[in-house]
Amino acid sequence: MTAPGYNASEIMTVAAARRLNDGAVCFVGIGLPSTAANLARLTHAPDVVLIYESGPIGAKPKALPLSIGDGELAETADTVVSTPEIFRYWLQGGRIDVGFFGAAQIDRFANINTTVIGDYARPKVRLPGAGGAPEIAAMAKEVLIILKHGRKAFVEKLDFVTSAGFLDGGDARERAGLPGRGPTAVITDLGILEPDPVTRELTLVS
Amino acid sequence: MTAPGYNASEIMTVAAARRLNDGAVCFVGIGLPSTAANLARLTHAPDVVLIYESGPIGAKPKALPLSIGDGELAETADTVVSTPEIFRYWLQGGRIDVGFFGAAQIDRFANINTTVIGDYARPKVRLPGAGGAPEIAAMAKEVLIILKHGRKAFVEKLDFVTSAGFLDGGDARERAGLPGRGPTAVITDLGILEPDPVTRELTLVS
Amino acid sequence: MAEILSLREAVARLVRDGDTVALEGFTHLIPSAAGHEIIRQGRRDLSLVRMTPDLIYDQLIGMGAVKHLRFSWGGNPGVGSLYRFRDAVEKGWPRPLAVQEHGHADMANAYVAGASGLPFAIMRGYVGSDLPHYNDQIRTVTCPFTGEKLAAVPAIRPDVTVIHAQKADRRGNVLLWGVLGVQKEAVLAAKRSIVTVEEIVDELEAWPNACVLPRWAVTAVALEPGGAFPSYAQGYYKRDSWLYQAWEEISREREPFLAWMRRHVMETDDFAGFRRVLDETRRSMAA
Amino acid sequence: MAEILSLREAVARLVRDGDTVALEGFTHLIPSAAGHEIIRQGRRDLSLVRMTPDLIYDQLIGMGAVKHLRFSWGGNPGVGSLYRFRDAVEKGWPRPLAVQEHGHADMANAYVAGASGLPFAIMRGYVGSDLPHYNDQIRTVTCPFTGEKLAAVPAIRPDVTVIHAQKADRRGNVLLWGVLGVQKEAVLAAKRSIVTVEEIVDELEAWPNACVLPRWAVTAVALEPGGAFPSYAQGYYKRDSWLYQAWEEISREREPFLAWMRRHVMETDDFAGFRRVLDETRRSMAA
Repeated sequence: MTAPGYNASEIMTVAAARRLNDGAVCFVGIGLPSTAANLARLTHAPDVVLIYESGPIGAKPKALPLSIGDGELAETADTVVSTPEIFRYWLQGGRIDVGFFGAAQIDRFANINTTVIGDYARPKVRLPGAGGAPEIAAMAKEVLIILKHGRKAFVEKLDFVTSAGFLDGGDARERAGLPGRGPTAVITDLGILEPDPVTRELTLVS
Repeated sequence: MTAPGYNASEIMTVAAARRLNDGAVCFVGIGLPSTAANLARLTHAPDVVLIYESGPIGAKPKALPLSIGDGELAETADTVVSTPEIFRYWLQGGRIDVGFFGAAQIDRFANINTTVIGDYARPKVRLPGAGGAPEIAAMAKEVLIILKHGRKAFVEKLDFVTSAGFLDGGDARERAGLPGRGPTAVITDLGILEPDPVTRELTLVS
Repeated sequence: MAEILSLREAVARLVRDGDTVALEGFTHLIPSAAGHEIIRQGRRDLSLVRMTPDLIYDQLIGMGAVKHLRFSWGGNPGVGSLYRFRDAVEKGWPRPLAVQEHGHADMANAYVAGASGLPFAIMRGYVGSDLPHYNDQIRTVTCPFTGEKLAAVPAIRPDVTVIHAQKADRRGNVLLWGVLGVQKEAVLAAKRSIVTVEEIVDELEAWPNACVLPRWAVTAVALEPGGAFPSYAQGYYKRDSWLYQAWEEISREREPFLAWMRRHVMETDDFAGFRRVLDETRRSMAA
Repeated sequence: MAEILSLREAVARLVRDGDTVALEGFTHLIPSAAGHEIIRQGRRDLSLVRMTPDLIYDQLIGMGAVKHLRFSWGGNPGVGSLYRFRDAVEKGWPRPLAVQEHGHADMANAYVAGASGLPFAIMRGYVGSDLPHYNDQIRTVTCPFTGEKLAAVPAIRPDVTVIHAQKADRRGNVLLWGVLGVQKEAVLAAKRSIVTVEEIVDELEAWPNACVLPRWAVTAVALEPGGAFPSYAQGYYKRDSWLYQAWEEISREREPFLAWMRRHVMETDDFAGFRRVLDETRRSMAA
């Protein structure tokens, strides 16, 4: 599925960028999500609004940022607010259309693990942890997830649920009272997965 | 007790100004408290810090402000923050040395009424209400109160307790868990009252 | 996404009979022009919210547009009473006014909760005060870590918030500065919002960390220079104390108040018209 | 009232063994110079707090200064793991590290609660997440108005907070701008604070509503130009990605890490000395 002249990351980035509608307000994680969101902004979606958890609102970077709080983001933003304000007024306030982040491990109901591999108290691998993901996954009207495919990435059962997707599937997410619709697509180097409308199990769509 | 050439308000203002130590952080209400605090700043206490509930921190007005949120306050302040921040980070955060405000009615334990005269549901006189006073009275390390003396101002029993002084007297204030020390002086046109160290009843001291 | 509309159209479209409406502005940037337009368009049964109801709320109340008021300090700052507010509370004229009374710290926290998508706010407050005995919307929660009891107050979630700001750009992004009060929180807490501005510019030229409301967080922007009169707009004009002083006389009795409102508000087309007639009145009083 | 001190003296006076210490800076303005000075002065048994522990916390942990960490994302941003943090958690080297793990929203709210004198913060969070099962400091409260259950987290109240800012004036007032993270809240939540700055000026020349920490809300200010390296200081210098990349190799194994720390931190007098030796290392690697 790899086109000549493009690497897997580039293909994922392009596929992810296409999912963003013009004018959407996106809460973007660093790395591929940020690259994809900026690609969308520079092509078909000039009015996409980029919000970073470090504080920039409406960032319009000319160079791709290396970190979530680059100077380039602050200088090109409509304004920069404090990190508490970002999480309180802008994310929890229900103003985010699309939450867009990466993941280390995912299950078939798009729940995500970014905390530990193995037992929490004695982990085999200590991953970075939650960051902003649990609340982005909960509050954004929809969620896009980017990750590289592989045995380690897609697992039957997560060692740790850091951020909720569709929990046990079906209407479990709604029943739990999570405000956002949850993941609408998981974009990988091998294709795009979407949740089945009823079971909410991830299904390959392209 | 009125010195020739000075009116009652001026005497109260001077007396109140003298109670402010240099460097004290003062949360000031508009009117006489603001006038007194600025008089202190322009005379013996150049480093007194004036905070207004509208947002200015470290205001150094050249002209006396007419309202609690005058442009002069904003322009001369170290910075201006939002009103929620003033009440949350600066007052409730325990950073205020002296809370300084006026009152319509006071009892002998320095509790204050600025809400209604008469019954709450069918008031004889509807007063402006609480404003910032209940939390200033609770949180500031000490409180100064300015008001004009008179039968209507000093009453045996308040129709409504808007802001707590020493409640029923004695150690009632400490038992209620109020963080600040409470009123240390009530400055009137007829003299200065201070709470008795034990009963906390207001007593004329000068 | 903010639309740039006339104030008349913004009020016609966005403020409805029975709405909960917050007009905010703490001394600075009080949205007087918008308040007049709501009166002129005859809105009824409003539930108003405002920390410091002053002249503009006295007018709305005296004109019978208001059934409920959530507030924390109702006076004519530096002058005295709000007679129309008092008449409604004390005598029920022109209609009874239900009041839900809080303190400033509480109202500020309640707007923050509204902007933050929370149902309530917690604060240290009201210990020893009678207010919670008369307002069942002031309750307590217990800290699950320390066992301390704190005051809890419900979030403010207006149907419409109206504020006045210094500038918008042509796309509808809004910039305000100086005394900010609770304006940003009040807009973000509301379902819909109207921002009147002193000017509309090509570029906001906001400094770092400025108080900017992005256009997608605002419903309508209306150009209304001088729209905060008689309060002030930092960088544009100063407070005009005359009308605050004069309000004492204008508002004290019912009939003179109604006559004044007819002449200055109901029979003028807009805020510019109000200002012209008011200047005539003022000159004739000085003469 | 802020005293202007050398960084060495500020750390000597204000950071004590066993303290709860927050060094904050969200990508921007990371107080690296202060972190090194804490290591150089051999502080032990620290409970560290930081939303995004990165190189400087990896160094403190790897040098055995830390017994407890409250955090929400521990990685080398854009590069990969923090190997010293992982070694402490996975293998207990050089000493076991107790972790109290939260999410970003939670930490940000907990700093706000600390700055606000509240014992806890409420938020919508953690529904469906396993974190509350492993952290008994994430609890719930029920809204007394709607009956909704919300997450509750304890306020952060550090003994000392350390941040880096762009400017102070000679009286100790501090100005920062750009990405502000949680720095203001972290300072206001703490009992004591140290602010290192790029420069000390006669006048801050802050614009309206700027993020200013008044001198009476800060304990010590220390001049430390470049003190946020390898992160950036808006208006002064850019992020230096090289050290973040190189950290992968420097920190992966215990002995090379210790040797690097000895040469670059323990055997240098100050951050300027560190920068000189690091430049030598870098040139020799390039050669």
